[in-house]
Amino acid sequence: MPWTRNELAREAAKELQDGFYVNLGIGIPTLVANHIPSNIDVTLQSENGMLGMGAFPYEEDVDPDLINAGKQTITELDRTSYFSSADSFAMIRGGHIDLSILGAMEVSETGDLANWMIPGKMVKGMGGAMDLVAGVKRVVVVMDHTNKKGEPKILKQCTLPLTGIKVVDRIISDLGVFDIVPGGIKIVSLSPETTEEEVRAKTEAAIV
Amino acid sequence: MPWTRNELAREAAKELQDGFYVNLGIGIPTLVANHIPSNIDVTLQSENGMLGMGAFPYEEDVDPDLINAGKQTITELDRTSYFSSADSFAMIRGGHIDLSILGAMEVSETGDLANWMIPGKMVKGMGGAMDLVAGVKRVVVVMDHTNKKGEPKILKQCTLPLTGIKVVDRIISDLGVFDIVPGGIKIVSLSPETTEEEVRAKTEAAIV
Amino acid sequence: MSRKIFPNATEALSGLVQDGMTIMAGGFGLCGIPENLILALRESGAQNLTVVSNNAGVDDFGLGLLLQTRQIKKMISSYVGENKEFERQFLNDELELEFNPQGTLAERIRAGGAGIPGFYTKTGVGTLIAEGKEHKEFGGETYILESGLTADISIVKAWRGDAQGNLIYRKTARNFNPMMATAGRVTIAEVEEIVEVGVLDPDHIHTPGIFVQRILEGQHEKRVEQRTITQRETA
Amino acid sequence: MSRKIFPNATEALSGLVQDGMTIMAGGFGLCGIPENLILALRESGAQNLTVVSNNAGVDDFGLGLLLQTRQIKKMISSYVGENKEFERQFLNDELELEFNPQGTLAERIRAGGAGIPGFYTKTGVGTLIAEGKEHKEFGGETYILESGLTADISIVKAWRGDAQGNLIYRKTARNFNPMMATAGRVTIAEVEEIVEVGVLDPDHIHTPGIFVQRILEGQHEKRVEQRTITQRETA
Repeated sequence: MPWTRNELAREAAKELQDGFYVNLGIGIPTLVANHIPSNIDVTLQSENGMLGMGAFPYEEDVDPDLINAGKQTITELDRTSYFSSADSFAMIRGGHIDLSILGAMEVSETGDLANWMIPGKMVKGMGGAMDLVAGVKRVVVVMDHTNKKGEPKILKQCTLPLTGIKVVDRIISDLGVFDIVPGGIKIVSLSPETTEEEVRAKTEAAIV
Repeated sequence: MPWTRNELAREAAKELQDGFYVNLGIGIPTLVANHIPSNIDVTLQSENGMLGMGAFPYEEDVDPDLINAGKQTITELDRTSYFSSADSFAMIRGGHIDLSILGAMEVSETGDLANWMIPGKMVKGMGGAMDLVAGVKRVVVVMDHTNKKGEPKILKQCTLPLTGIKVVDRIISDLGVFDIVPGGIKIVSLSPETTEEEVRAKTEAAIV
Repeated sequence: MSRKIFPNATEALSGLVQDGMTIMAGGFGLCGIPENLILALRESGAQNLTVVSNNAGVDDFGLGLLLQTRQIKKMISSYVGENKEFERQFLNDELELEFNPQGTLAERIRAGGAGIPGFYTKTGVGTLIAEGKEHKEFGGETYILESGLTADISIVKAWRGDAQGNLIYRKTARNFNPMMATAGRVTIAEVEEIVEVGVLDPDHIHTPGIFVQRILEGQHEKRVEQRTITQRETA
Repeated sequence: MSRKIFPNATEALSGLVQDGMTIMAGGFGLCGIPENLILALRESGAQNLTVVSNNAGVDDFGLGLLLQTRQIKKMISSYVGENKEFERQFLNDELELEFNPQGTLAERIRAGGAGIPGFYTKTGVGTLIAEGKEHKEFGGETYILESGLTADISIVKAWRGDAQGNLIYRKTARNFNPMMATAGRVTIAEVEEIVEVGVLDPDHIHTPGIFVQRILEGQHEKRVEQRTITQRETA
C-alpha cells in the first residue's frame, strides 16, 4: 500500500535530528514541518533570507514583509534572524545547512537529480534548487515512485535536464525509502504490503 | 619654501569635494581631516568597518569598541554606520570610495606606488593599502619630495616592492602638486619660492 | 546633505533612464519590491531594458507592469512562474530570458558591487547552467566560473532610510535589495519612511549611505502573493 | 536548546583543540578580540598552530600571549606592526608569516564560509602578492585568483548573544568576527552578555546562530591600543 502524501511527509520527518538546520522544498517537503517530533529541536531555513521559520499566521497577523521561499505568508519565532539573499545562499553553498528535503521529477542511480524543467514546456526556472543540492550536507528527495503513466522515475540516467549531479543521498517514494549507494539503489524500508518485486518492476535503476 | 606637514595636509584637503566619501591613510593624510572646508560635506571611511568617522573623543568618551584603522580611539557621528571588514573592502574594491589619500616611500612616473616594505627591514605588512590603491576611484599621495639623504622619491621606476601599479593619480609633495600623465609627471603648482629647476633636480621621473 | 532626497519616484528617476539600460530591481516575489520606482519606470517609457530581478512580478503588479508595456527586452532571473504575460512573450520569442540559480544570481550581484569580476561555485556543475563556462578543480572538486553583475541603475525598497542614504530593511523584504544597492552605477531607494539622520542605529544599518545616490518616500500597497493562514480553533 | 552555552572559555574549547590546527581569531588590533578564548587556547597548550588574524596582538595581550609561549607556527595576517616578540621570532625564522592584503584576507574568509573556493581581485596585481597566482583578464583589466580560507576552529568576540548562537557586534569591534564565524568548522563565540532567546531583534542579528556551535559569556578587559583624545578647552 503506497504511502499517502501525509505519510510520505511523516517518513521524511524521520530524517530530522535534534539541532538540525533544515531547508524544506515546496510541496510535500513543506508538509514535513507538521511532523517534527516534539522532543527534538529543528530550525527551518527559508532561502529568501530567514532562519527560524514559524507556522502560517493567524489572519490578523499576516505580514506582507514576512514570506517563505514559496511566497506564502509565515511567522517568526523567538530564535529568528533575517539576512540578505546573498548571505542566505552563502549559508547554503557553504555547507552550513544539515539537510534539504526536495521534490523530484527524476533521480538517477548515481544520485543525479532532475526537478526543474521539462523541455518543450514553459520553464519557470530553477529558483534555489541547484544551490541547495550543491551546497547542503544531506539531500533527501521525496517523490512518487512512478510518473502518471506508471513509468519509473528512478532511472539509470535522468532524461530531463539536471538540477545537480551525484547530489541525492536518499529517496523517499510512496513505495519506500532508498539510499543511493555505490552500484545503485539500496532498499532501506518499504511501505506496508509493498514487495521488493513490485519495487524492482517500477524502478529502472539497479537495486543492490 | 617647502610646505610643512600641516601645509601639506591643507593642500591635500583641496582634493575634497562636496559629497565625497574619502579614506585617509595614517600619518599626514590623517591631518587632512582637520582641513575640511566648512562649506562642503565629506564622509570619512575607516577600513576597519565604519563610514562617517568623527573626531577623537573627550577623555571620558573613549570607547575601546570604537577605533579607526590606525587603532586610534575616535567618535561616531549622526550619519555613522558600521559593517564587517569584508563589507568594508567590498566597498573599497567595488569602487565606491571617491578618494584615498595615502603616504608613499616611492612613486614612479607611471603611477606605481611603493609604500609598504623595505627589503632587509622588518616588514609590518601592507594592511589595507593594496586594496585601497586598487579599488578607490582617485588616489592621491602625500609625501616628502626626497628621502632623508636628499634622494628623489619620484622615480622612473620604483626600486622598492610595489603596493600597486599605475594607481597614483596625483602626488602632493612638500615642493608642489604633480599629476601623473602620459609620459611622466606634470607640475600643477609649486610651494612658495620653489622653482621648476629645483623640482627637476630633485625628481628622477620625467617632468612633462 | 538633503540632496539625496527626492519628492517622488518620477523625480528620482528623472535624467537617469535611457533605452537599452540594465536595471536591477530588488524583491523576492512581490515582497520588498520597489513598487513606486517600477511605476515610474513604466511612466518613463524607456524601452529595451534588461532587468535583473529574482522574479518577474505578477501580471498586474510589480515587474509584470513593465512586461505589459513591452519595455523589457531581457530578464535575468531565477524563477518566473507567476506571470502569464511573461510566459506568452517568452514562448513567442518576444522576450529574452537568462536563468541563474538563485544563489548564483545573488552572489553575482554581490560580486559586481564588491569589485569581484568572477568567482567559482559548485552550483550548477553538470547542468545546462555549466555549459560554456570555465571549469576548475579545487581540492579535487569541480567548480564553474561565474561573473560579477552590475547595473546602470538599481532600484531597491527598504523600510526606513535617511538623507544620507542609510537603509534598514524589514524581515524577509530584505532579500536581494542590499546587494543590488551595491551593484548599481546609480542606486535609487524607495522607503516607507524617511527619518532624521541619527535616528537609525549605526549598528543596525543594513545598507550604508555610500551606496545610495537618491532616496524617496513612497506609498506601498505591499500585495500578498499567497495568503496562507492558520485557522483559530473556535472554542 | 541550551547545549550551545558553555560556562567559560576553557570548557568551550575542551575536546576541540589539537596540535597543528588552523585557528581563526577575530579582531582588529586589540578591538573585538576573543580575549577569553585566546587565554584558554594558551592554557590548552596546543602547539604548531596556524593562526589567521588580521593582526598579532601586542606583546602581553591578545595573540601576543600565544607568541610568548611559542604555540604559533604560522600567522596569516595583513599587519603585525605592534609586537616585538613577533618581530624577534620572525627575524630568527622561528615563525612563518603569510601576508595578505587586508581586503583580500577578509574576502578569502568570507569566501571560505560561503562555499566559494576562489575569486578574482585587482588587489595586488603587479606586486609580490601576485607572484605565482593565476592571472586572468576581465573586461580588459587584469585580476588575480585568490582562494577561500577556512579554519578548524574560529574564535570570535561579539557584544551580545543568545543560546541559539545568534550574535550582535558593537561598533568597530565587528571587523573580522562575522566572516570568521562562518568559516570555522567549529565556531566558538565569547560575548559580553548572553541574553534570552527572543531579546535580539531578528532584523539586527549580525551572525545567525547556525554559524555558532558554542557560546560563552566572558570578562573583557578591552584594552585600548592608542588612546587619542580631544582636549576640552578650559573656560
